[in-house]
Amino acid sequence: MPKVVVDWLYVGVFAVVGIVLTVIPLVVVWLLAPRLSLPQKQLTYESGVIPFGQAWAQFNVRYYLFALIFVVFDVEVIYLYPWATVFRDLGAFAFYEMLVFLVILFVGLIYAWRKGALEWV
Amino acid sequence: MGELAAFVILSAVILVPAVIVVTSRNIVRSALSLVPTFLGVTGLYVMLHAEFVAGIQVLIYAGAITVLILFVIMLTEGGSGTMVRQVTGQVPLGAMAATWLAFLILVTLSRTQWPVAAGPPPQYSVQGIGTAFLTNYVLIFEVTSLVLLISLVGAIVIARREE
Amino acid sequence: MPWLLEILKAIGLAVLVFTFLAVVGAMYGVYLERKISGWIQARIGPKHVGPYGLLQTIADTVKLLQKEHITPRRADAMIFNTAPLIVAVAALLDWVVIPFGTAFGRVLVVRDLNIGVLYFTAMASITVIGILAAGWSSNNKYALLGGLRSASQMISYEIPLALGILWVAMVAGTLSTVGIVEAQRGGWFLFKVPPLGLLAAVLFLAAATAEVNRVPFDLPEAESELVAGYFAEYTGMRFALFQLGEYGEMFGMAALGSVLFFGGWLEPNLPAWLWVALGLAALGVAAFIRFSALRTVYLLRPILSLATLGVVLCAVMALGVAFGRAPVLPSLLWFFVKMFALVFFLMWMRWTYPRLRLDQLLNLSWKVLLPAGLINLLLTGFLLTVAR
Amino acid sequence: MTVGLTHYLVTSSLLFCLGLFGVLTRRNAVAILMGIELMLNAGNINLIAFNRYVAPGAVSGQIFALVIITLAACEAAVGLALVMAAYRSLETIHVDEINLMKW
Repeated sequence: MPKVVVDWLYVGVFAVVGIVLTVIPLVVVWLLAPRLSLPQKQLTYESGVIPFGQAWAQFNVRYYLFALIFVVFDVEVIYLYPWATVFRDLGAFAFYEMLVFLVILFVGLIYAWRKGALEWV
Repeated sequence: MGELAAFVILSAVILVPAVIVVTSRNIVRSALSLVPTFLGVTGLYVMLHAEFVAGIQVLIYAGAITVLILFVIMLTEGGSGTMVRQVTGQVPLGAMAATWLAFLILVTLSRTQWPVAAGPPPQYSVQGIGTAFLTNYVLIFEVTSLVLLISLVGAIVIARREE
Repeated sequence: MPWLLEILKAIGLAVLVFTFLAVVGAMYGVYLERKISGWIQARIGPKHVGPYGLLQTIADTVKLLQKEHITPRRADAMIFNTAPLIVAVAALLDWVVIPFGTAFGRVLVVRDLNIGVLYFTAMASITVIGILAAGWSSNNKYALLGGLRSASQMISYEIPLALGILWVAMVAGTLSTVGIVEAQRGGWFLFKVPPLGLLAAVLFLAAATAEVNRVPFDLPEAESELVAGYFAEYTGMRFALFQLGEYGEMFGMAALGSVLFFGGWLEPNLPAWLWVALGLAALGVAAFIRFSALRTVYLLRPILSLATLGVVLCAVMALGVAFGRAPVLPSLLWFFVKMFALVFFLMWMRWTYPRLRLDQLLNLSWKVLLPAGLINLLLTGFLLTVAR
Repeated sequence: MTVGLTHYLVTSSLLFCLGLFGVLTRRNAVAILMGIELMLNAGNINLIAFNRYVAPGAVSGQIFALVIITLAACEAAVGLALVMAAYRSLETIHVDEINLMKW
C-alpha cells in the first residue's frame, strides 16, 4: 500500500478508537451514576436567577466580520504552504511572485483596518 | 478488497450526513452534519493520493467554512430556526429534478469509456504543487489573491452597511 | 492482508497515545497545574491523597465517574452529547504527527505524514466546531456567549499560529515534523536567521496560548464572568472530556513548539565548557534566590526548582560531553524535558499576567501578530533567496 | 474488484444531486449555501479523481481543486454577508419571504 494511504489509515483508526475510548467512560457513568431528574436540576445556570427568555439572543454582527476576515486569510495561508516548501529551489522569481500575492492581500487587510472592521467597539 | 471496503465506508460517511444536511428540520444539525461529509471527502482525496488537498479540505471546509456558516446561523436564526418550516413548496419538483439528474449522470457514466491511464499509482507531493503554482499556473496564483481581495472588500461592504 | 495488520497496529498505538494523553496530559497535567499554582500562591497544593498528593487527580477521576449527567431542559441532547467527543478526539488526532524521539534506529512517531504541520493545524481547527456546538446546544446564555467568544478568539489566532509554523516550514523546506527536527541538527530554529526565528517563536507561542484558551487569553472560560463559558452546563465525565481535550491540546501545542523551535528530541550539541557555564549560571540563579531576601517571593519558587533541575541536567551533560559519550541522554528524555518546560511556561504565565480584554485580544491578533507574521515570512524569503 | 474512476464519479454525482436537492427545496438562505458547498465538493472529487486516473503525471486537477476551494470560501464569505445584510434589513433569511422585488 502507498505511504499516503497507510498514513491516513492510521488517522482514521485514531479517530474511531478515540471516539470509542471517549464513549467508554460515558457508558461507565451511565452504569454507575445516579439518575434522578428534577425540574429544578434541568434549569440552566444563570447565577442563581431563574432563566428567562431564549438563550439565543441577538449577537453582534462583529463576530461575523472577524469570521469573514479569518476565512479569507486562512485561504491565503493555504497558498503559502506549497510556496514555503519550494521557494528556495525556485529562487528570486518565486519570492517576487509571493511578494505580489501578499501585497495584494495586505491591501485587503489595510482596507479592513481603515474601514474599522478590525475594531471591537 | 480493503480498498473497496474503505471506499464504501467513506461514501457512506459522505452521503448519509449529506442527506441530513438537505433534509433536517434543524438548521444547526444540518450545518454540523456538513463536517462528516467534508471529512469523508477528505478520505476520498487520500485514497486518490492527493494528500495536500486533503489537508486543505479539513483546514478550509471543516475548520473555516463550517465555522462561518455556524456563526451566521447563530447570529440570525439561532434557536428559533429549529422550530420553523425549512422547506419551500418545491420539494416534489426539487426531488424530481435531482433524481432525474442523478439518473442522467449515472446512465452517462455507464456508457462512457474514460481514457484511463495505465501505470503505477502516482506520488504527489506538496513540492510538486508548489512548483506548479509558481511556474505553469502563476497567473491563477496571482488572480486568486485578487479574488480574495475583492471578496474581502465586498463582504465587508455588504455586512457593514447601515451601521 | 497487510492492511489488517496495519489497522491492528494503529489500534494499539491509538490506545497507547490515548492513555498517554489521559494519564500524563489530563490527570497529571491537572495535578501539575494545581501544584504549580499552589507554589506561586504560597500554598502547598494537593497533598492528602497519596504521597505529595500524587493520586489526587486519579481520585478526582473516580469521583467524576460517579457523577450524574444532567442535560439541561430544551437542550439539543444529541449535539450536547457529541460536542465533548469532538473536542477530545481532535486533541487525540493532533498527536499522530508528534515525534517523541528515536529508539532502535527509527523515529518514535505514529506516522510521519508528508504534510505533518499542516495536518496538525487542520486538526486543531476542528476543535472550534466542538466548542460552537457545545455553546449552542446547552441552551444557556453564558454558554452561547462563551462559545461564540471562544470561537472568534480561536479563529483569530489560527492565522498567526499558521504563520509561525510556516516560517519553520520555509527554513526547513519541508512540512513533515520528522523532517523539521532533522533539519535542526545544525542548531535550533529559534536561533536561525536571527532575530527572525525568535520572532516566529514568539508568534507561535502567543497564538498557541490563545488557541488552547489559557491566560492571558482565557476569555472564553473567564471563570469570574462567564462561569467557564461554553462548558458551563456540562457535568461529570462530559466535563472531564472537555478537560481532556483542553489539556491534550495544550500538551500537543507544547510538543509541537518543542519540535518546531527547540529541536524536538535532538540533544543540544554544545561543548562541555558551555554546559559548565550554563550549569554555573543556573546554580547562581538558584543560590541567589535561595539565600537572598527574594526567597520569600513565592512567584520565584518555580524558578528556583527549575534552576535546580537545570544544574543537575547541565552537570550530567558536561560530564558526558567531557568524556566523549555524546549523545549523553536518551532522545525521549530530551523531548519530554522540552515539552514540559513549555507546559511549565504556560502554567507560569497563568499566574503572572491578567486577562486581556476582548478588543485588546483581537487587536493583538489582527493588528500586531498577523502583519508581523507576514512581514517575517517575506523578510525571511528575501534573505534566503534574493539576498543570498 | 478494485476501486476505479467510475466509483468516485458515482459517489460524487450522488453528492451533487443531494446538494442540488438542498438548493432547490430549502427556504433558509444559509441552507441553500450549504447545498452549494456540497455541490462544489462533488465537483472537487471529480477533479481529483480525473487527475489521478486520466492524467496521473500532472497536478492540474489538484490545482483546480485548490482554486475551487478558494472560490468556495469566497462564495461563502460574500453569500453569508448578503444573508446577514438581508437579515438586518428584512428580519428574515427565508428566501420565500424576501420578495421586495416581486410584484
